[in-house]
Amino acid sequence: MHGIGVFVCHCGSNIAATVDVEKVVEMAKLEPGVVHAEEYQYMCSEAGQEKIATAIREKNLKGIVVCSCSPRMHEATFRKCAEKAGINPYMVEIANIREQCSWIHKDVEEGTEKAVILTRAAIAKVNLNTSLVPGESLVTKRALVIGGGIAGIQTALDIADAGYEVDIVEKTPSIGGKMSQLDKTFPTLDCSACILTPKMVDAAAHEKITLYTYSEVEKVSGFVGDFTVEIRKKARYVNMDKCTGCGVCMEKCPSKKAPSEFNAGLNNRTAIYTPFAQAIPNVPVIDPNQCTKLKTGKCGVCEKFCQAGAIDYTQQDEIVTQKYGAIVVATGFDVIKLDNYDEYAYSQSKDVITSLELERIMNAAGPTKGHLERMSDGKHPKNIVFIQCVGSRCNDSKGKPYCSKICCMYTAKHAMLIRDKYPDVNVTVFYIDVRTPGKNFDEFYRRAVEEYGVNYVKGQVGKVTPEPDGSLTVHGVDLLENKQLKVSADMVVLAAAIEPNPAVRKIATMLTASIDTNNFLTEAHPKLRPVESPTAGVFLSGVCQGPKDIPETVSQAGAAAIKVVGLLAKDKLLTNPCTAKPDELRCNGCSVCANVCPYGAISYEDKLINDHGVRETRRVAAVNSALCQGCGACTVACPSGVMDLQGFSNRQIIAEVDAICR
Amino acid sequence: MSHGNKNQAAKVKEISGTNPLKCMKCGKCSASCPAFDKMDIKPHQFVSYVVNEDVEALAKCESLWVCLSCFACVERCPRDVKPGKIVDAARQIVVREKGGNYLSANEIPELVEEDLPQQLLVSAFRKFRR
Amino acid sequence: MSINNEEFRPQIVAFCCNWCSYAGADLAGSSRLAYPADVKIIRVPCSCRVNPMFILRAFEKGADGVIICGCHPGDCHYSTGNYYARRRMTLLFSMLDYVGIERGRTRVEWVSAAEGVKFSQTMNEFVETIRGLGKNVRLGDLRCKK
Amino acid sequence: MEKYGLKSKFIRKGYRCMKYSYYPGCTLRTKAKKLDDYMRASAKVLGIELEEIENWQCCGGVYPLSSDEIATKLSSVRALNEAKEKGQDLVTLCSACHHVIKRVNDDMQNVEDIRTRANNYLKFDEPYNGETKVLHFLEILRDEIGFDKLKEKVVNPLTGKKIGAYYGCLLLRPSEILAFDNPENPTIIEEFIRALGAEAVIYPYRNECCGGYISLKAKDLSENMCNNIVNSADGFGAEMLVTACPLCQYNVTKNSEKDLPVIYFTEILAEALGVKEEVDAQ
Amino acid sequence: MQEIISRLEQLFAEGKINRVLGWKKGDLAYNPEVSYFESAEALKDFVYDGFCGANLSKYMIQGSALEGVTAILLKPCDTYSFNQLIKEHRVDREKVYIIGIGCKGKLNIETIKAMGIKGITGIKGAEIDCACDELTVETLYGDKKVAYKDAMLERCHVCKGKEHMIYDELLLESADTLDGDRFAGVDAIEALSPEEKFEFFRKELSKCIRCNACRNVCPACSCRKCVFDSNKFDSEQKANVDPFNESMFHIIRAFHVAGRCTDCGECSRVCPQGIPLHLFNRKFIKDINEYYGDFIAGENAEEKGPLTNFTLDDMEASERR
Repeated sequence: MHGIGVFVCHCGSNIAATVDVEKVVEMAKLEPGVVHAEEYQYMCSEAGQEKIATAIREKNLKGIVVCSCSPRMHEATFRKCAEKAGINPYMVEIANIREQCSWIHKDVEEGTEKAVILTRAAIAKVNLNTSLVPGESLVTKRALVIGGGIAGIQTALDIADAGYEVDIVEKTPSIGGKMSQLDKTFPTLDCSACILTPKMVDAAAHEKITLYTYSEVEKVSGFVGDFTVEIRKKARYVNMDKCTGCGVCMEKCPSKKAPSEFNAGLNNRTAIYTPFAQAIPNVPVIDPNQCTKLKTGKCGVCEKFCQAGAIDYTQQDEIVTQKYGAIVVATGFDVIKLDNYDEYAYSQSKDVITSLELERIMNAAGPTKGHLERMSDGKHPKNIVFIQCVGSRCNDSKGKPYCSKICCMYTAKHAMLIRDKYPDVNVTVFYIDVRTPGKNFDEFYRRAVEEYGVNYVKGQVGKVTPEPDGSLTVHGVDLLENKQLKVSADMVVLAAAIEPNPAVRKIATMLTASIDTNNFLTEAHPKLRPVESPTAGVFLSGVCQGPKDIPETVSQAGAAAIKVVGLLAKDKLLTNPCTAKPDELRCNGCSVCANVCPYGAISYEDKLINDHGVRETRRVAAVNSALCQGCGACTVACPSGVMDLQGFSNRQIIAEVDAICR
Repeated sequence: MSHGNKNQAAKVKEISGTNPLKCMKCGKCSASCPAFDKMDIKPHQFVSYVVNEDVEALAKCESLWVCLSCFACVERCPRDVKPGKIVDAARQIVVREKGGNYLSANEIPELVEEDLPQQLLVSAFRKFRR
Repeated sequence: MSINNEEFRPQIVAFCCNWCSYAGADLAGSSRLAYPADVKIIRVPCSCRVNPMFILRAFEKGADGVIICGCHPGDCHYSTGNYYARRRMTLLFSMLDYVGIERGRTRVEWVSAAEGVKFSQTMNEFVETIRGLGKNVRLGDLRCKK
Repeated sequence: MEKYGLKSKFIRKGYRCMKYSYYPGCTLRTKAKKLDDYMRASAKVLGIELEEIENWQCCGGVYPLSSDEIATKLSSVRALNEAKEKGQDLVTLCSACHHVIKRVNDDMQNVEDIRTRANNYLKFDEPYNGETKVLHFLEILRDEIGFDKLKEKVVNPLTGKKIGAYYGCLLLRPSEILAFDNPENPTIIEEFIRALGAEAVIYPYRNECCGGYISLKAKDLSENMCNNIVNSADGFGAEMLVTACPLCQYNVTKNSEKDLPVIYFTEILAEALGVKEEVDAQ
Repeated sequence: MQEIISRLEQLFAEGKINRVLGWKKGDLAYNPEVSYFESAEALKDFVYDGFCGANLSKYMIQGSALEGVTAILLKPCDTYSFNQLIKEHRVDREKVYIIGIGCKGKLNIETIKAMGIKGITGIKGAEIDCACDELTVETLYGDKKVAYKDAMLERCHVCKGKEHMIYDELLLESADTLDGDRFAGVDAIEALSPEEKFEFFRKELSKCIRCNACRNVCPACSCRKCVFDSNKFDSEQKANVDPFNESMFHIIRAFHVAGRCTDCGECSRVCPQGIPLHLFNRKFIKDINEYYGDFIAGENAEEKGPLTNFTLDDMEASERR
């Protein structure tokens, strides 16, 4: 290609200090095809860009090389500049002579030599560049939210309020999530149900929101703007259209032995159930593992009593297929299993409970009707010990390496509520650190200490031993006093770590969204794109991205919503033109490329090929450029080199190799 | 603010195979230690003597000789620091030095009782002597 | 041909994936973590874009060492690219060992965007290894050699 | 059980000719001879064949924690290698021997430095790389025979007896390496007690240390610890304690105020299998 | 042989096949030529003997384009290649009638010649229905006796087995011929020092004249246009201009067929320079088996190949032996 322009940036002294930019210009001029080369202080500045534009117009340049900072920094800038000046934006190559040259070399001669070589490689590459035009894809104006907790509800409400259709898929029978299980919320002590249930009702009533409860995402295909999702609506065995939510079925059901998920297993529920009284939708489901009728064919009590005739034992799972433009993951969290922490006697004593179980005990709708009672004997406890960081901040094989973030605050809340309601109860909190960053958080914790007399002890607990008299001895340490403590307690509450809902791994795989070693979804950028997944069109809301409390979850939910709205507001999306492209004439049709494509972007068609005058129908590969993300896996899999990647073609890379090794 | 012997601290880290910097000072070791009351330097404090390269002070302490190597601290340490291995390494450094034996053979007869199992003597010899 | 290692400046080609390793190299740069200028980086979208032909071509044209850098397994931007790359490079390099090419001349390293230090360390190590091995005389167009 | 490394593939229940190498250890030859005798008599009933390692040397009683200690680990390696050459698993009975040998074996498997140096020192025909599987006699009862099968073999069920298991520390910790049972809430001896027809008393101090060798120089410390153990067991209704460790047996008996009998688990095994009298008569 | 011909005639008569892909007599006693037989009558020229060792699978890429059904004779080892071609959509199963033919080992004339036997005029004992363990080589200098086993192709000594992976019908019995270790050659090279390895391959590969016989015969090397003939990588060249090209060509060729190569050994058989090319392919096979679990290309037509597959905990390149 004739007509290449080379533009060398000083970047102030960032480059010029260790690279002789004039020498680079001089050497660049000697390269074949180069008709123009110049240097300038700041190429990315308006004046610098103007120089490029002028040179393109005046020298009729076909391609340009900018020797500057990393392409990750300003490739887009210079592409735009080139486009404005009238050439295809993909006729731009960057030689990274700052991050990968001037900044790491001290010797000017060495730096200059390398800069010349990098420039030469970029020139060699641009020589083989071709104009590329991004494709377009249509945007389906509908969003999917996976998970119906507070994160999912808030995201859905915000998207719906902006005027777009949203579906919420929730795997349990009701939306509401973990927040519905909480009694009060810190630091204001509002009743959780009082602030959550109106939002649940709003979501259910919103004309733009469709709820798929007791449903799971089964399969996801497609790409940003055009996802196709299969949703499995699990059989409820209750006809949602007929059920009036009267609740008689639940009263009459003789199978009452299933541990109640909502009450954290502290009491039992019936086989036909709604998780809680304010459930939305207020339509029960039959648990097929518990229902006598479904297991043995005998019983049928609920059907007999249902006046609406809503019970249907023959109901089957149903698959709904729906198209979406964007997907929000809001799968939330679970409390970790405490199998690895038997030193705290969780499995040995009923009076050692998790904080979530305490929430249920404290809640008026809970197993004890809100009375503080021991689960073993129903007695009112006099001494309660809280143990912090159970499974959090562990880098052994048993726990989680991260801080679960919410435990310090909810423990302060529990301690305060107990001391407030039952001043006769002594409360001791064993802590490692009390972490209270957040508005009014530290004040809240201090109130627990100062106004409510909660006894905070810095130090961890080694063991909890049940005593013959039914009490518990907590073997702890007071690190500030340097003393071992043996505290007698009637109840021990463990601040168990939280972990992402285990289902998220499967969902992340379906979405090709990346996930970290702790199963938290990875954000596209930890600071600047915290609610987006690296996979285009997939957004993150709530604890699935990292531990957070309710206010943070709600604000992240809103942020995710606005990102979705920003996407759905577009009619069309431009696709990355650096996609794979087969040479049909030479394609063997062997399918090896399709086998390695992570996006299912390659299909095969029988096509009439005119091979130098011979016309025959052949099986050849075809790439869906909207699906192809341009990784290049197929190009290497193809033995005949038929599959090539635009923008990073075989010959371009070979040219770079040659230029470097010359 | 290192005020001690770098080599000894390095030796402790090496032969114990522990990294004292992993410690987050939670105190679970001290809460678990059955010999806590007998110790002058407490299990959660071992790490700081190594970090501050003050193994001399650690070597002089009583804790060396009352640690039972029962491994409760190692088992429960959430940070995989293994305080029990640190104190044993310090004990090794002491007994390897000349005159560092904590138990002399002459003491044995008066300590031995009728039913005392061999295992006890063997173990004590291993722990208290070179 | 006598090799004076003092003056021997190896020619090293590093293929870096755009999303992790190239960004890791940028981070090494912005953290001013030096490594020898002998290393020249070629940006590819993913480690799975690296064709064995590129590697042999580099050796042919006079490279003394070739290193492939990609995202850590599990972190691939394209989710699975580096897994394919891992298999391909393992087999290819094993074959190069088999035909008698010095093992140290080829390397695969996973470097994340946050691992500027690792990038710089890896390159320093690699250059050191290649310097120790001397010029690549076994795999190359001998006409390119001086 | 899987969690503690006991993969079900190792669990081969049922009767067959079970031949093992056996490492008794020093104490079992003298003060704790009964621990050994009862076990041998019971093993015969259960069809377990034990071949004592020739010329075994004392394990040292405590595992040398320092990574640069080699000499003190060699006696264990010799025993392990002998079992390997015979192609047998190595069985131990004393908690201390079990602890030391299992940990040395782990070093031989996983710590290259120790493996190399030990092999350089010992110069076996073929280097020992931790191939032998180390089993406690209780593990054989649980994983090879199975407690359900053991139950069938019981002729004198210990019905009505309330027995507490005392594990101590050596059998359980560090769980990562010993992989014997849940270190904080073990069940193997309880299951054993139940298999013999007695009632297993569960008390929280069963995995606490008895004081070990410390009782030699700091008796009061051991007394404090043993009293905790015995008081807790007594409080939960135990009539006796069983243990696998001669040192535990000694400390808990000698250093506690309460007069709670502490006996070896093999004694109740022999009793239930109907061979105790025969041993006692020897 | 008559049994084969009778069966083929019958198939023609039944209208099940339109042609046969087989062999006709060549100009010498030991070089039968691959040929199509378009009718039952044409079968008078048909031969099938111990020298009919070629793997006919690859012919069916072209054969699939012909009208009607072609009958093809495949030995057990050939069926692996055929399966692999099905997997890669290169042959049309519907258009092939596979006669899985028994095999008692195929002969290599080069091996016989290498015994110092010259002036060969005829060979007795190579007939397919002859159960002889011995060949009688007729030469200008009198008859020579050669044990059948000693004259076999290398691949027969490391035979993959007597079972056909795919067929429409089976004909004739197979014999066990396996008496060698397939990876012994690779092991021997692996045991060398890098210098010795380099010398070995330099010596072997410097013989290469780039006649492309290996490529043309290889059932896995079936690209419409080989990368070495195309401009896709700036790699087109007809001759080896320097030692690098020789290495590059053979390494890349082996890499391109890695995970697809059925180790049929045709490359080594046809090499006019006698380069042991199978040593490249077997190295990949050995590595694949060792690193990613045993895999036999062409065992079936469905399983993913090792290079189009992965596991999350595959070994790293640095862990290679």
